[in-house]
Amino acid sequence: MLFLPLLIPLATAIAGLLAWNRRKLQRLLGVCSSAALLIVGLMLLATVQQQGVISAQAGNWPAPFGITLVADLLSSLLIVATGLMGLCVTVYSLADTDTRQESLGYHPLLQVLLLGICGSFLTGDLFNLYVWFEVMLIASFVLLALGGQREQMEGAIKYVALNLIASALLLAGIGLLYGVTGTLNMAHLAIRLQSMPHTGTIPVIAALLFCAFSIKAAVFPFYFWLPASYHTPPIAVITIFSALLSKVGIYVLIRVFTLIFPQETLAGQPLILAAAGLTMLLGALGAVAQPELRRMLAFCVVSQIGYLLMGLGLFTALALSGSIFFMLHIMAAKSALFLTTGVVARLTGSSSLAELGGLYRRYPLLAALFLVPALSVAGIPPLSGFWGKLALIQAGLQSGQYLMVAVALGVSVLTLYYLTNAWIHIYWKPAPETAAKLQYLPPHRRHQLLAPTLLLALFSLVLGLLPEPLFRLCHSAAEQILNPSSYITAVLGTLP
Amino acid sequence: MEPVLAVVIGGLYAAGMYLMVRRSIVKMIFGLALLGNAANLLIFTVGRLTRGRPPHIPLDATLPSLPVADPVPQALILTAIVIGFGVQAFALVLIKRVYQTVGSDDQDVMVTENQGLATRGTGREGQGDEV
Amino acid sequence: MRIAALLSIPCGLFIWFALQIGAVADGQVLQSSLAWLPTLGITLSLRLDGLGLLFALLISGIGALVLLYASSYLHDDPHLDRFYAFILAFMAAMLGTVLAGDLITLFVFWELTSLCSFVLIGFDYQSQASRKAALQALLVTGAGGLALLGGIILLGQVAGSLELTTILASGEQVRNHALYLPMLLLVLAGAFTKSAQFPFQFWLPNAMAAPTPVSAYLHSATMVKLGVFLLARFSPVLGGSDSWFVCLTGIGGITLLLGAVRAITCSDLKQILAWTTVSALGMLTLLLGLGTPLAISAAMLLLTVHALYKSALFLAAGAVDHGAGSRDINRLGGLAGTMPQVALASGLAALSMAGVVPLAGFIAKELFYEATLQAPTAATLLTLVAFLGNGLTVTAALLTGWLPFYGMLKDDTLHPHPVDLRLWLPPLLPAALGLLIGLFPGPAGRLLMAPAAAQVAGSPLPLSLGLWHGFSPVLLLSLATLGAGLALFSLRRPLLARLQPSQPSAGWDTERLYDWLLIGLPRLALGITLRLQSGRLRYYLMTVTGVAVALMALNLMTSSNDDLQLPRPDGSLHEWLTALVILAGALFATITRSRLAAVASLGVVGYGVALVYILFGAPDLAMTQFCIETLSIILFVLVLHKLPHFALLSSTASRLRDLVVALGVGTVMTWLVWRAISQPLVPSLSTWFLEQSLPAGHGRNVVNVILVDFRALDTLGEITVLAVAALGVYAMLKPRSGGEGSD
Amino acid sequence: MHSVILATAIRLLLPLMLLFSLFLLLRGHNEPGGGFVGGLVVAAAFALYTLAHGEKEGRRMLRVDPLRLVASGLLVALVSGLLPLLVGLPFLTALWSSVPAPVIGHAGTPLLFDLGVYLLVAGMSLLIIFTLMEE
Repeated sequence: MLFLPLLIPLATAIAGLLAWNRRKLQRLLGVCSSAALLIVGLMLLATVQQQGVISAQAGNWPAPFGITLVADLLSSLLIVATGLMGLCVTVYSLADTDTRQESLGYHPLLQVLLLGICGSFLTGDLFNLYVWFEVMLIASFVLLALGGQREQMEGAIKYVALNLIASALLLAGIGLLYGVTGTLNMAHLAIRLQSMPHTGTIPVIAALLFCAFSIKAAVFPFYFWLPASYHTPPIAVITIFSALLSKVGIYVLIRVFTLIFPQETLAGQPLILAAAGLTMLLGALGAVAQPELRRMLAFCVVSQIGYLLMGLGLFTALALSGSIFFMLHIMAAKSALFLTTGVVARLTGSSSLAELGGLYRRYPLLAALFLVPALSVAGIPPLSGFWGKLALIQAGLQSGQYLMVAVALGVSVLTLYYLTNAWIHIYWKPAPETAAKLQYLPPHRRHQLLAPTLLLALFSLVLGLLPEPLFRLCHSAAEQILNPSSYITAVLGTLP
Repeated sequence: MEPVLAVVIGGLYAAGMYLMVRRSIVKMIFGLALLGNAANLLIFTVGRLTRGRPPHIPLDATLPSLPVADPVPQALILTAIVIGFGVQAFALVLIKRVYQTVGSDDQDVMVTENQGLATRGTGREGQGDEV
Repeated sequence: MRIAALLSIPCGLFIWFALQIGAVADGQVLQSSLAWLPTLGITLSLRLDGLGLLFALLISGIGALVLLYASSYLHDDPHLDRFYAFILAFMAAMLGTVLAGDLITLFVFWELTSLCSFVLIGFDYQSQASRKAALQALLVTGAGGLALLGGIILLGQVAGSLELTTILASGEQVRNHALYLPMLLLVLAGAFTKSAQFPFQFWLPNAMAAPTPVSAYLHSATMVKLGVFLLARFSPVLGGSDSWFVCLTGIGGITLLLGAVRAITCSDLKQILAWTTVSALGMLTLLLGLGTPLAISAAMLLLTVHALYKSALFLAAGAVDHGAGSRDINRLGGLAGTMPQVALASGLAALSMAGVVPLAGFIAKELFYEATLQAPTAATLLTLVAFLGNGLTVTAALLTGWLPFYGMLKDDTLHPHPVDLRLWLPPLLPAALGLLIGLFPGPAGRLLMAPAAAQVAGSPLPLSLGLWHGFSPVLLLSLATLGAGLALFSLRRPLLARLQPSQPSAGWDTERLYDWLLIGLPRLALGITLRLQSGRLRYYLMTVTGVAVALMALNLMTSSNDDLQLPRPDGSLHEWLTALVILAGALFATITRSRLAAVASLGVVGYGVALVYILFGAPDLAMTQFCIETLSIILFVLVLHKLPHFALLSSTASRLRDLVVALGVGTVMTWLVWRAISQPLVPSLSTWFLEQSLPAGHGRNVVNVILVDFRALDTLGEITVLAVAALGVYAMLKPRSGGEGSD
Repeated sequence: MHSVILATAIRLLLPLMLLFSLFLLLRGHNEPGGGFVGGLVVAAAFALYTLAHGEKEGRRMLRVDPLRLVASGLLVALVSGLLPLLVGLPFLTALWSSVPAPVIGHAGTPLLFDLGVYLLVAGMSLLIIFTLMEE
């Protein structure tokens, strides 16, 4: 069961490679596989809810020697999200991706990306995590570079260079950790590190890994690669990147710094909180400065990462559950924004605020599809973003982190500003005279574009109106990760 | 020998880093290659060195005769080398394509990400935030 | 007709609320709640008490009138359906706010009103003024809302519950808490932005860009009063302290005067009404700040009366606009002939606004003066402020209720025509109600104001309203007010003429602060972003590695260094040589100007590393490294000959800087490795692998067994990477050989 | 690049190198070697052949599309991991034949897995080299 989230995309990717020139088949396979992934994710979630943390050993070798796959609530929630996002994006790209990209293996690459993401969420082995990171990374490299205009190339080189630095740091960190502890299994590491004095190299390795993951997660001051590259590739690609890639970084930060390293090894909360605050603030300022939608949204992605990190910095069950909820919310809401932007760009041929306008009258649905997720991202109740923020703010006030809370609230105002301002530009402002004629979209294409967008926007809305079921799950997930013994027992059998 | 190798590792990191931050992206790929070697050597060294004894089990035994080199770092490095090679090959071709599309290997030419930003400041001047 | 069906919603609500009057007046509080987010202890709960009921009646009643009115006023608008949807949503949001029984419920609906007002103010989205005003209203109230959120969460934490009933009972605890002042200020920020108090007053007149029905609804009766509602709601908890008194009376007083003065300098009917609304909101804030039973009663009455007359006046102004084609009092006149019903409505409403016997406004003003005269401190000053404000209000009442309807039509190009029933009935009804309450104040006071005031005060209040209070200083003040207002009205033109050149509004309006922010913020953002996100990759790289290494160095330095015992460098000559070769190769790669030499030195490094692997028992590694290195060299050569020669691009200074950074990185890494290898060796996994390799893995090459069996999942991932890398290379080069350029 | 010596030499060397690569693959479980190195040797052999005879000829000699080689390599590796699922064991569990086979000793799924690696590495190296040479 635990292997299915890896096997499905891998098998699909292989099938896609074998059916290299048969695009229709590749497309069909892609959609089926993502749907299957979603279903498997849901089954996994149900199992974990019933049985607690579950684990499986690759090759039937006992932990900590063989590679362990582990699913707790957090990772199974994220697998579900991956399946959902994969499905939405795959359907969307049926209409959005041009034939040339498809003929260069777009769909198999997407599956490999999903493979890497699922692997990172499920693995219980630090080196295996590195491998999945690389799988994810190389797939994202290629997806990013498919196409090949100048902007895209420039974005790709920055993305590649900075992410490779992260990989190098990560690899060094893992090697050092093995040298110091003699193990790679995360649960085993947790136990070994508990019994070791937290002096010497361990804090340094913790800092090293923190930096490596922070680069992946696009945290200040490591986020440069994200705004530098996210505006260039096709919108479907960027949607899945923004929804999942940086979240993997955050997931791993949460995992590693709750499970492996006891909290005190991190140089300290203030540092994480400062990074979180600056990420929020500078991301939002970047978004304010951008006159082009995709770039604005790229900065918006950065800004929201700050909130996710804030939960880790506060380190309470409430804060972490807020972070987890926020992570799931932001995947849906932000993706809906990106996808709508893609539709707008397809209609008008532009995503620059100055060149857009006047879509409100003819496309009220499109207007709502932008406004609802935008307000959700800004944290306006009763949309999904509000609850995550509420939990974070409550947690922040409980911990007496008033400055952090003030920044979080202030950034919400900024977010509200730039997103509604953009909305006004796109929909209310009359179209400039220079604007090109609107493109016609045939109905089947329209449906392929709008169905996933609508689904995600509705998800955000429903999640806002009925937050309890998911929030309860997130809260249990947070409690689970704050109490690693269940994880460790699930992997190693008994607590030594 | 480990302390010496530590210096070698440091040297590789320094050289790799220096090459990475050159303006020419062609040099970057050399930097990447050096960093990869540095990381591998680091894993190797930190996993402790054992002279000459590979982790192989002789034909007439069921256990290797100790002391023997630690096989785990070796396996890790092997994986890392291969992954590094794949990524490096891709990066190499990417750099070539970047050079072809941009027409230069100078990083300072690759700043289209801020296109339109610099002009925006002046465009806003008179009218405030035009909505 | 559709409008009838739609009207049934607010009418039905109004009737239902009206039916609850009896029960609520007896002191009952109806409550109902629904678990919403139990994990966070959040319920969706509603509570109907005196205060909520008063507001609910106003909201649903005026809502019904506005809906009826809009069906005629906007009948040819293409987005009429959207309008109905928005306005009903808005009504729901406001009802939710005033009926909320829980802080989060309150906040949720509070934000929803901001949102709805955004789409309503921007309803005429084609006009830039509308768009700007909509954004402005959203931002100002939205920012206030977020401050409020902080405030109520703190409040909830101090009181231990988000439930309103509990919070209302824990006033003592809250006021004595260390965080009382921040809480108060945050809540006030929410209330003041919503109710357009100084310094946030500017958004309200700008929001007049909305269609008149919206203005009537948002700015007379309801949305802007939510701020006042909030103050009233939290008065038992947060009120009664000195800071409360100072903030509310101070800000309220300023707003009162500011609004009143601005009102009489305008010539657009809606602008005048908007500024008088600001002024009235100031009065209400001031009264709530006083916090005496008398003041609270006055506030409740004034609030009701104001809602009635102001909605009537707004709707009448819209009717005038619709019938005569202008809202400029300098162009209008004599409209009583063409639209007598509108003139009647306006007249009644204006009289109420001016506080003339026997209208309800008179009673409100009397109570107002009584409250200020009996204020615990600064009674004289407050009375003076009240007097000035009321006097100016009288003038404004004349401007809106008299000028357009009597005298001569001043602009001949206008062709006034009568308006239909749906345009004159909605203003007439509330205006008439004002008269009715004035004539029979007792029942209204007992049934509506007293229960509301009791909620605000936190305890039942004796409240009996009467038209006649006997000859008292208050009556004298009332008369003097009327006189002053009349006098000002007659002197208005010459006064304005003298003020005009100096542009009274230009110098000190806080709106300029907003504009400045809206221009300055993007500029600041742009500056910061251009600096950080410079587009130059090597600065990104340098920052990223620099910070990472600095963080590590910091940790290296702070953690104890006692355990650092370097083993003495040992090793044979060929080992040392290998190390030297690697270093030399790396060094040469950095300094050479030839590409081929760089490739060669890279090869030297690679082969050198392979040698190390051989020397220390890793033949598999060495073999792989040799193969890979060879293949890499081939690839490098294949690719590099199409790339430019190395050029010397950087200046010496920047090379020096890079050198320092690079050496820093190298030093930290060396240091770290030293530290790691001087730690005691712990038993690692490898013992198990060595033992199990043959019996369980059926292989003698332990490394290979690990790769293909023990850790085969890693290898599976690894070959996936290879496959994708190959695909990537293929994909990047393929389109070119196909002869097709970029699309 | 069209050197006669190389062209002739590689014709002779090619089968030898292929044989050597198979040898490396098969003995990898017990001695230094393995699928990875074996695959690289295959790639080197064909790369040399291509250098001598040109890219078209090289492709012809290989007979299969390298991309297909990559895909089938992955497939073989995946299948070797999936086989144990049929007998109810976790993914990637090694299955061994009870009778020792000639040359390789025990035959088992890890060998199949290594074969996948071998195919994939050969395919990917050749794909890259062919694409680059085509330029």
